[in-house]
Amino acid sequence: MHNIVKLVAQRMALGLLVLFIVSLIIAAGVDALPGDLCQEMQGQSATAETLEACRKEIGLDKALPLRYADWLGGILKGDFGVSLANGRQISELIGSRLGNTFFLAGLAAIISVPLALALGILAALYRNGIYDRGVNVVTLSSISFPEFFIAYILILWLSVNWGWFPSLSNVGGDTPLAERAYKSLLPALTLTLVVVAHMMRMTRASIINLLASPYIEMASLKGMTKSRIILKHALPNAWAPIVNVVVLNLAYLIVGVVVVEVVFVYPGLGELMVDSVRKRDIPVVQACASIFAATYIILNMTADILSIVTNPRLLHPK
Amino acid sequence: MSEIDRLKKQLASGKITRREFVSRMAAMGAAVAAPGAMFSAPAMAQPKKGGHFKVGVGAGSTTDSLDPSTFLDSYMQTVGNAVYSYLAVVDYDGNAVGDLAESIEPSPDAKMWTCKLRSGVEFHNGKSVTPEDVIASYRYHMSEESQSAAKSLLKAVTDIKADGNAVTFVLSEGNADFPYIMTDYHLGIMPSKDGAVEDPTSGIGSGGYMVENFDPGVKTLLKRNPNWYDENTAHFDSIESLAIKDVAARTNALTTGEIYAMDRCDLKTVHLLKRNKNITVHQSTGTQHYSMPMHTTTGPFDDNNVRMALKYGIDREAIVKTILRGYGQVGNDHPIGPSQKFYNADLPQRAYDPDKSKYYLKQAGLDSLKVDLSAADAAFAGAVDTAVLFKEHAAKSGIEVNVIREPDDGYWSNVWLKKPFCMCYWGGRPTADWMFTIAYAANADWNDAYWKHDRFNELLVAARAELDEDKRRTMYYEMQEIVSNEGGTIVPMYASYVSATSDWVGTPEKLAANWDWDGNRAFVRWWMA
Amino acid sequence: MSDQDNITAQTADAVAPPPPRKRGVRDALRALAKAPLSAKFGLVVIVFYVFVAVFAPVLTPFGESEIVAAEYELWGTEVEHTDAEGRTQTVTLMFGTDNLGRDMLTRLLYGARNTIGIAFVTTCIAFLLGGVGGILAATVGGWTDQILSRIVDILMAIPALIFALLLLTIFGTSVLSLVLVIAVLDSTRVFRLARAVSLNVVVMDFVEAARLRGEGLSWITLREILPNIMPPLVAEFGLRFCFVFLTIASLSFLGLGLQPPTADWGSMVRDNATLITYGDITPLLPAGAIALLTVGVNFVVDWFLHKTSGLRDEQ
Amino acid sequence: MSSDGGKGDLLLTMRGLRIEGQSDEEWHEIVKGVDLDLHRGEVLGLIGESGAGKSTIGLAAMGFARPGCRISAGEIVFDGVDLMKASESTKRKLRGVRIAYVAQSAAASFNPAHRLIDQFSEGPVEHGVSGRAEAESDARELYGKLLLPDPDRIGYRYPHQVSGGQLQRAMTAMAMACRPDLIIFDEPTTALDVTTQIEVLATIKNIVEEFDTAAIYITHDLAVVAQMADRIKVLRFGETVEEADTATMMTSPQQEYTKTLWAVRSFKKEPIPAKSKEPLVSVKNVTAAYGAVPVLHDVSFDIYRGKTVAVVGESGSGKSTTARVITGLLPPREGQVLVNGEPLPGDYRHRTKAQLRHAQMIYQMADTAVNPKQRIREIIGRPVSFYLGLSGRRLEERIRELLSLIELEPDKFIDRFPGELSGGQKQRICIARALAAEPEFIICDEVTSALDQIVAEGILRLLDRLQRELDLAYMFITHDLATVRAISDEVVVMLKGRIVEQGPREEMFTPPHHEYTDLLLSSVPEMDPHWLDDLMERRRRDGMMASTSTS
Repeated sequence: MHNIVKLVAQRMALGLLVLFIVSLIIAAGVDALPGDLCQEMQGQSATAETLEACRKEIGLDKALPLRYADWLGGILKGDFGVSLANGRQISELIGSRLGNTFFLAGLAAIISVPLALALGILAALYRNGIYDRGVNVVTLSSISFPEFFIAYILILWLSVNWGWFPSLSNVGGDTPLAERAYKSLLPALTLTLVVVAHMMRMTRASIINLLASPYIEMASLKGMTKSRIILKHALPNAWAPIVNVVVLNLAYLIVGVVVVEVVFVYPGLGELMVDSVRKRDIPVVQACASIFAATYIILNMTADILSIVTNPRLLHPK
Repeated sequence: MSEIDRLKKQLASGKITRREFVSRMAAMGAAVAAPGAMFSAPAMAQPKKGGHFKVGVGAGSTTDSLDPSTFLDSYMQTVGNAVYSYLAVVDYDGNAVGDLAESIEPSPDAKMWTCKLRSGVEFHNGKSVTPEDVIASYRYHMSEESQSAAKSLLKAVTDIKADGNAVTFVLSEGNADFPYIMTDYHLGIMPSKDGAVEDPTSGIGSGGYMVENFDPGVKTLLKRNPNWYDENTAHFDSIESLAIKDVAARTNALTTGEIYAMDRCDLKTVHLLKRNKNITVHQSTGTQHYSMPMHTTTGPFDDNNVRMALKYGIDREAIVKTILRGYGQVGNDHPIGPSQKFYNADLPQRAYDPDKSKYYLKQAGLDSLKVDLSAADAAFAGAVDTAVLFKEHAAKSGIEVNVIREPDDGYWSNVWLKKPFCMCYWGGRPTADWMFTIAYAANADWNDAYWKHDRFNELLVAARAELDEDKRRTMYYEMQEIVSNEGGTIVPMYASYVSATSDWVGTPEKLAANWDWDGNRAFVRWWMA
Repeated sequence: MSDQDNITAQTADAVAPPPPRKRGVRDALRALAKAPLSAKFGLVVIVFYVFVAVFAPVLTPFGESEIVAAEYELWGTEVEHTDAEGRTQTVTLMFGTDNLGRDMLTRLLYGARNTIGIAFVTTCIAFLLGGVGGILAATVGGWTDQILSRIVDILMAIPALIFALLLLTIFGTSVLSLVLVIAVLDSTRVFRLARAVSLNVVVMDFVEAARLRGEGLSWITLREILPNIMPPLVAEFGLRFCFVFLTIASLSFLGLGLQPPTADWGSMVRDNATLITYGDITPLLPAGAIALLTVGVNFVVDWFLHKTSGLRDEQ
Repeated sequence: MSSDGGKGDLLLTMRGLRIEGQSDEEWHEIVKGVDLDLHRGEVLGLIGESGAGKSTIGLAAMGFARPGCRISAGEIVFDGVDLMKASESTKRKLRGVRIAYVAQSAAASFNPAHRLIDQFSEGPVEHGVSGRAEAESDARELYGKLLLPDPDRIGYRYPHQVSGGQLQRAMTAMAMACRPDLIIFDEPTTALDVTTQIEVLATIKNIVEEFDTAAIYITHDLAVVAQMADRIKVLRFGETVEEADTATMMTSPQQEYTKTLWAVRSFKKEPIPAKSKEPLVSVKNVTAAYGAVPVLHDVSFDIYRGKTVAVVGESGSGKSTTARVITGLLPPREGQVLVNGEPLPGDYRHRTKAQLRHAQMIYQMADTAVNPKQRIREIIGRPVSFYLGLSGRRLEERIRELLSLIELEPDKFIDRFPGELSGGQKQRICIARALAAEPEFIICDEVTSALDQIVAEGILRLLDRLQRELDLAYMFITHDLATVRAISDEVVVMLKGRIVEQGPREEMFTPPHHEYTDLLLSSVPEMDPHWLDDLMERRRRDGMMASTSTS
């Protein structure tokens, strides 16, 4: 276990550094965008006078490094600050949306990860057969459709035509769990179709990759059945690449679902972030970007830890 | 039929209540200068009380706030109209009539406007609405540090005085249309304390609905204000307004019954939506127009011949048919809509004419012309396609329009007013004066063509203070002609507001045209069927 | 090569080596003839697409953005068309027209040309950036590796769509910046892959031999390592190439797509997507075009990987 | 075990066995009609070089063909069951229960994800032979019988935590788990160090005898097969060359091929008279470490022009590390390397082109030592153009000259890729690449250990010829004492990073030796069928089995 602790500590330190740089880049990037919060907020109805008043009020007249330092100081004290656009506490603004984002990602993961593994394992078992090719074509097609398009098709069938699910997933903070899951099912299915192919292909490929290993031959020479060979002998050794891809997709489920949020009117973090970028609301963008970056870093770390835990060579050194 | 007769008739037939009759008659007094051209008000079925109204609005943002000075799009405009009351509102005939003000009286030179407040009106927190609240609410927009879009509207206001139950606005110059300013959606009345608005973001107003829950960019829950003074409006028990920016999501939610009304129908598919028997598609053409401003200060647009060449180079009919799918009318290169009071119907409609276009090009001393046109769908849905069509049309007269797709993000700050030729839209303003003043008057903040015309500017000031209807009409007619023939803006079309409701909800037969959502007032005007 | 006897690297002089292979056209055709059906299908698809992309202007009488009829004409509508020489003929619009009255088939054909062209260039740049970075990181190691890897970490930690939004808004949406931004975003994944596979090659004795010979970095990376990591890179190229379409579609969702009236499949799906909610299958055409190419490319890639990996599957 | 041929009933018969392998989508026959009989309790040795088809035949005895292979004709009957006709599930039920397999590389053939005892129990439990607890206690017992250290606990380790020799025994235990009638041993000791090898051989031999199990023992090492088998079958190109009981086969082989096999170890270098007193390369008091782990301690030796120094030791003794220090891949902590009396910079990156040119290296694995994506022309031509600046026709001529020098026909080979060469040819290419630099000194790191003996001998002869012609100095790293005997002038014996003994060859091979040198020398199998038994007996007497766990 000692090396896991060491790895976590190392990764945490590196992660913090990455977070810091990400926040710098985001701050500089958003600031470099033409226009500022005041212009975006007032849109077509802006005048020079009102813009100036606005800038003064929210402190946009200060230089970027100064504003960044203020923000960083707040963060270190655990204070995300307030949204420049509507003066709300960012922690409050983000809180429920973050929960929603994680809920949707979790739901999608619960459906897609076991599905992808099962499909991948079956494809490895019956490789080059009709089933294998069929799954391959279906999943490849599903990833080549843009997300919003998959969403529209699912809505057409499951919501408009058959009326099984609502087409809106406007969950709120007080929505009970069962209803929340029911309402979020369509977006979760959409995301499943988007991510399942990648994970399934990797599962299949990593298993097949190992089938030439001497220990797999050994297992069949011990008279083990095909399915036992795949499940007990190949799969445990294929975890590392599979976990990596799963984690990458989980990160995507959390970070990259803006489009699905928009189509299903799901109040997640992605939309908040895009909105805030458009409005140049730097503190909110910063907060969202930091959360996303942290998610990515933590998930990556999890992948590394999992590949250690699933690999006896690394878990039990000589 | 005179307006008064009509009102009497309506009262008799039960279409309006006595109270409404009184309030409208009162407003009539204010509108002495109101136009003679009247349209008949839409027939109304008898509204029912109660019900939970769910709507999907194709706007809204996570950065929204309940502060009226920040209202930007129809999402907060509709919420604002439900939550706040205004001194005046625009009725179905396009007149500004008193709402919170029982009467609105001008001085003869139209420099002083006195509003008598309705008595016994309370804010949602129980506080009575006083003239001090009105003054504080208006001053909130006028203050030095105000960021309100209404600030420029109130530039001419030099003083606001309270006098018993009345409020008097003192203007630096005469403005016959001042009651229309009072209808601006920013100018909701908020409770004040010590002469200042207590908390502009609190969402406490005196309108027909109270804010129960406000989640910016997601949804707003409203419930009926039990102390609402008008029996004929605010019929729903509660309202749930969802921000649904994706048009397909809105349409799906409407067809599956998850919402009862939506705005901004997808014009590409609205003919398919109409097939649904449970859904009614509404269309109202008012002041909303799409425009293409050219910077008249930079070449080649500084030459009116070039501008005319471009104006003749666009096939308006085709664009209305293709982009608006017929939901709109062709424009005549000025911003006054056909439904508006001083619309100059005598001005010949400009048509697509490549030969004339070539002629003007020659007048400008050019054989061919190449211009960059900046476009993004942020300007309006279909702006990019419009630009592409224009490119095809203009090619016939030897003009090469190079369409540059700009990012949606930051369009209004980076492209509009900055790029010499771009796509733009105007929600329109209820009066000709208002529209011309903000976007065509020399040095106006939003004069997006940087256009300056002496005669036009003279007329604008003169017409504003003129209370004589016929004289005003003559002046506005001439101004439209000037803008159309010499202005820096192509106005190819007037776009209808196209919305849809399901059978669950009752609406007037014809919706107001000044804004989307029945003039932003659907929440207070509609009912459950 | 034919030695089935030993699983280790043992081979013997006793086994007659196969005659040197001729790598000519005939050989390629022979390999092709033996390819599995899926690979043949994939190749046919790719060849067809390339053909369409190259000959788009010849295959349709209309211009890329020419308005030929009313909008939303039905499939199979016939129109009179006058070409540049003034000859008039009746043309059947196989897939009808789009929302502006342009021929759908023409848009699809030009879409192939633009989309494939841009996707190809983008992917090439992504592989140039990511590939060079990854190989360098693996070969040089140490601080170079640390710095490059952390830069990639940072790039990957920033949500891609936001990153694209920032860059494209700052630098504008010319085709060049679009291509560059997508390429940079894509290159992070290429970097990770190239680095990972290079690490396996870097430890090989022949790389050590080249180092001990005193070879420079360019020889080691280009001549020793690169040829050996091509198979996984080519496989990744196939996938990345297809994903560029989707990235373009996603960006057009944010209003950052290609300059109109350029036809590209991603934007075509986006433009017509709402029709699908009424069961109109028009948007399936460009979506299907993307899907078919993705499937085709991946079939070929799978076959290629199978050929180069030497992994033999059961019969 | 006596060598009295068939002991019991006929257990396995093969008739006219033909097996095909696929390459480039075409089928080639790799076993061409082999007959085989095996009786209960009998051990049959299958011997032959790579490509002779011995493993393929061994697997066919289980009714198994590797992916890319197929049994195309013939008859395989195991204890009355026709494996050619049997269903897959019938065969599956035989495997592991009645026929077991011990693979060449135990390290690769144990699943790294599971503990040894889990893998042991899997067979009996899955086949319903015994319960889990029973299987585990049986495992502990067998581990004990196979002389594994700490037999009660070693099963709870993962494969990577156990040494190679122990793994090979654990695998034998696993094969024994269901008490099979037949075990196929596929080169079980090839990957092991000599000292470990004989221990494994001894335990395997004991347990097979104890349970009276029949076995097919596959190897390319004659001395090994002589110890293990009752009967020997010699294979070549997938055909039987000859078959006889062990004693007969050892003493009077009939076929020419068998005789050459028997004669491989005859090469011995002619001593070269010393030409120079000054050492070409001298390693002076070198101490080196990987990170914090010290691997070399105060190593010093000299190499003279035209002479060969053999560095001998088992895995982990530091012999390859010494080579890395000399080549500059691992700068030493202390000490230095002198060439012609001039100290070399520790790091190869600081050495001049000339310094790099004069020390070349030949690797153990020719497969990984040449870039599979480069043609022979480029592999050999690069050092020529890089160091000597030749180009065009002169470069081409030089490449051809080098190819002729290593006895490969230039026209035939110059445009090939390494994948189109055999192992021995590839090793020759490596030699040519080293020669191309025109060096004074070549480090040969286990250059013959991955090759068959006949091929290896060819390489040794070539190296010897080149040394004479070009006056080269060699540092020859090897674990094989036969090679040392064949090629060295001087010998350096290493153990755990230190030099335990060094001196001229004759001196080293004449007693008295250092204790460790003695162990090394005595562990080299001899052709005498009784050698192993005698040696074990002797060691037991001397109490030397205590070193079991070294490897």
